[in-house]
Amino acid sequence: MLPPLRDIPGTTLFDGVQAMKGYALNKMCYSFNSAANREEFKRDEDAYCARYGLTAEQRDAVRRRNVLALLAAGGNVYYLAKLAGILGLDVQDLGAQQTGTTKEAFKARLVAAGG
Amino acid sequence: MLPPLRDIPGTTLFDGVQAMKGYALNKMCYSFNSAANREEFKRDEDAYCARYGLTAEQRDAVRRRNVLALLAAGGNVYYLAKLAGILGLDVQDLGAQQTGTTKEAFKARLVAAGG
Amino acid sequence: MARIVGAITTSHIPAIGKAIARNLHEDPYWKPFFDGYPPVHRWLAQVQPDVAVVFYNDHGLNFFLDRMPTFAIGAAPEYRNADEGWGIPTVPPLPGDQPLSWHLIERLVGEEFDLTTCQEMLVDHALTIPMALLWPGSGAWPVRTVPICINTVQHPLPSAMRCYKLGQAVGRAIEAYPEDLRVVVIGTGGLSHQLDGERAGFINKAFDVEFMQRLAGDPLWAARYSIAELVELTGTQGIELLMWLAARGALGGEAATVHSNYHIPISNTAAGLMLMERRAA
Amino acid sequence: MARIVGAITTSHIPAIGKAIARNLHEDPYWKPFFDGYPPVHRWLAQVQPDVAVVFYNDHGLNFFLDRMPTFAIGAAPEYRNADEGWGIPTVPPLPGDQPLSWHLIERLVGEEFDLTTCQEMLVDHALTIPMALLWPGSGAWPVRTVPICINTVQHPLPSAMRCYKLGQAVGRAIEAYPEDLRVVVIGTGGLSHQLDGERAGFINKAFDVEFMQRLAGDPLWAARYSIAELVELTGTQGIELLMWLAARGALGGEAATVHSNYHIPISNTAAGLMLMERRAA
Ligand SMILES: [Fe+3]
Ligand SMILES: [Fe+3]
Repeated sequence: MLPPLRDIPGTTLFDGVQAMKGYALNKMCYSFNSAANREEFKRDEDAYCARYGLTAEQRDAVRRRNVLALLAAGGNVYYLAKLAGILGLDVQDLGAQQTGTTKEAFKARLVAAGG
Repeated sequence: MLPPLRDIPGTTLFDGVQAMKGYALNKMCYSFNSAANREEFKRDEDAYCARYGLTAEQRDAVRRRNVLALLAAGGNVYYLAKLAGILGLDVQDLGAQQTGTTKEAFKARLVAAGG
Repeated sequence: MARIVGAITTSHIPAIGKAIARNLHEDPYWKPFFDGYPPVHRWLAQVQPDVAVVFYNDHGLNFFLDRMPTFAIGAAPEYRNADEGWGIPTVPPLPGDQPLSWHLIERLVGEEFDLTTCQEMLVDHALTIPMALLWPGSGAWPVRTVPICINTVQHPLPSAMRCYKLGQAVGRAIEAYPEDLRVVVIGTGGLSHQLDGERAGFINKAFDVEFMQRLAGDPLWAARYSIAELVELTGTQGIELLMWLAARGALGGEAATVHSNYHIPISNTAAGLMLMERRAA
Repeated sequence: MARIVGAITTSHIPAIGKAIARNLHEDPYWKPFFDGYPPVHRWLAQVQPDVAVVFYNDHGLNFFLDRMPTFAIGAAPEYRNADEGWGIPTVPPLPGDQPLSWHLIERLVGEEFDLTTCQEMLVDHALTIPMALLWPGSGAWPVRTVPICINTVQHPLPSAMRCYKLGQAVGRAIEAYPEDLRVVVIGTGGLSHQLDGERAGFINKAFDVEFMQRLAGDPLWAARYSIAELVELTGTQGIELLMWLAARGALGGEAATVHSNYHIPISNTAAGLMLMERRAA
């Protein structure tokens, strides 16, 4: 495999290395395009995760609703967004959680970027 | 659309024109990768064809087990092969039917091509 | 012969869909964003395009990692959207233009673009939100659509230069189409934003502004960056500017900016809008 | 560094699967076909490849017209076959080589090949029959596999030259792989045959023979034909020789034929087999 071309702080490109790690998790999240599957996940999260063969690390990251851990376990942001939807988290919630700040502070940072 | 680049006798390239014509028929035939679907087709051919929205021309060609008519209706040989499997026709049966000869004569022609 | 009447590039942030549904156009948060669009509406009313060729990126609705195309093109009679996981409102089906799709496919494969062809295809907010922004209140869409999807999900992505060349080839193919059609080219996505990682919330106004200033007159300025450089400059999702480069490529030759708007933030994103026309420098 | 030990090209006719299952190797119909393979078995036993990179064409198992890739590449941990509509025997799963797959994907996308990447993928008889022919009686496959699928289902197909260039790029990418691997390149399909239309049963021995004679030393002779010309010369399914051109491209540089076999007919097809090695002219 090629080494990563460039190190970008706070950023992991979803390349082959991540894809190999995250397949089960991403496949589960892709299934959440269907409302029926989302309901099933909510009804019995353990059974649903088991059916998709999540690794222990992935299962734990889902349990903790921890976005950085989900990414580290190979999650792809495009599929994780569907899990976030189930959990009622919007992209500012996700941003605040990942940057270790409050939602209000995160939103203020976004506004400040326009200054 | 571009005109066909070249006229080859007895041959229709499966291009966009054919694809637009044949989508329902080809989608039905693709479903025959599953043994359960093949059984369902055998159980009630009319209902199965109706579910896939075959055109009258396609439905008629299926009913007549007529390969040239299936091709004219937009069928793609790779998917039609799965229908042929259900009907118990091998590629020599298909060749004989399309060339208007007997299976034995068709096979003899193949052997002769090696001569 | 078909003619490209212009190129429009616009953000496609999901939150816009909700703002449209709730009619928040005059809301102080949304007004600076929605105010960008009326000049484009007037232009569209004047040029009356028949077809929109839309470069967009799927966000995990139609494509999964089991079959992830670098470039996919629709060749369907119509395109529907669907639930993307958070119950997005569905829109009326977008009519396709199959003969034009197949013409483009013939030309592009002939020019060594290794397309994935989609005779059935769900389209996500990256296509439907720009359509709703450009033709608001459409019960029936006034244009036919040909969607072209560029992979931004799975690295390696196609290079910016490859996307620009794809656009150029699409432009040549449209101009070679024998029907008398007016075609508008659309690129959706961006501008700078990043949803994932400790760098979430990253926005780069300086880069976006330069990108927009240069896009019409000097598209190679951006097309020469590597994907990794562009992610560093614009964020992991800012890379959606690939769609803007493809649309600019399709416009071809010399071009000028007719209208533009830029506003920070909409959701986590720097929202951008441009309308470009062909024009001698 | 990885090294390409040679290229094998072979027909993949479904009937071969049944003949293997029924052990018809000495049957008069089958003997002239199966007798071609022992020299290749001896060669494989000697060179001991670690990985097979296989160019093949899907016949409507993994891909339908809703997502039809021009070029698709597997990046899965293993590959299974499945019922193709006529209850083909299943084979043990073929182990993949994901790190090599991703290396090839990075390189090829970097060289402007617009791949569809498949992290899960069913492989059909066009892959499993050649594997069974080359490694007979394998309960466990002695090689890892990277499948590369070329569209022969939906026209426009990639040109012969594009397939040859794809092969060349795959060859360069393999040789740039830092692991110490022996790689055999395989191309499956053909030779001349046509299943559909009034021309069904078409076989062109003269063309096939010239194609096989020239493939090692002068691959551009065939690569310069258009798809329509090749269909006319070899039949609608004879076009599967695109896989042979890709495999020859991957072998690179100068090459020589070490072994070959040609027999008419197996089923409706002119069956061909070649083993080529790199060699100065
Ligand atoms: Fe987006
Ligand atoms: Fe075949």
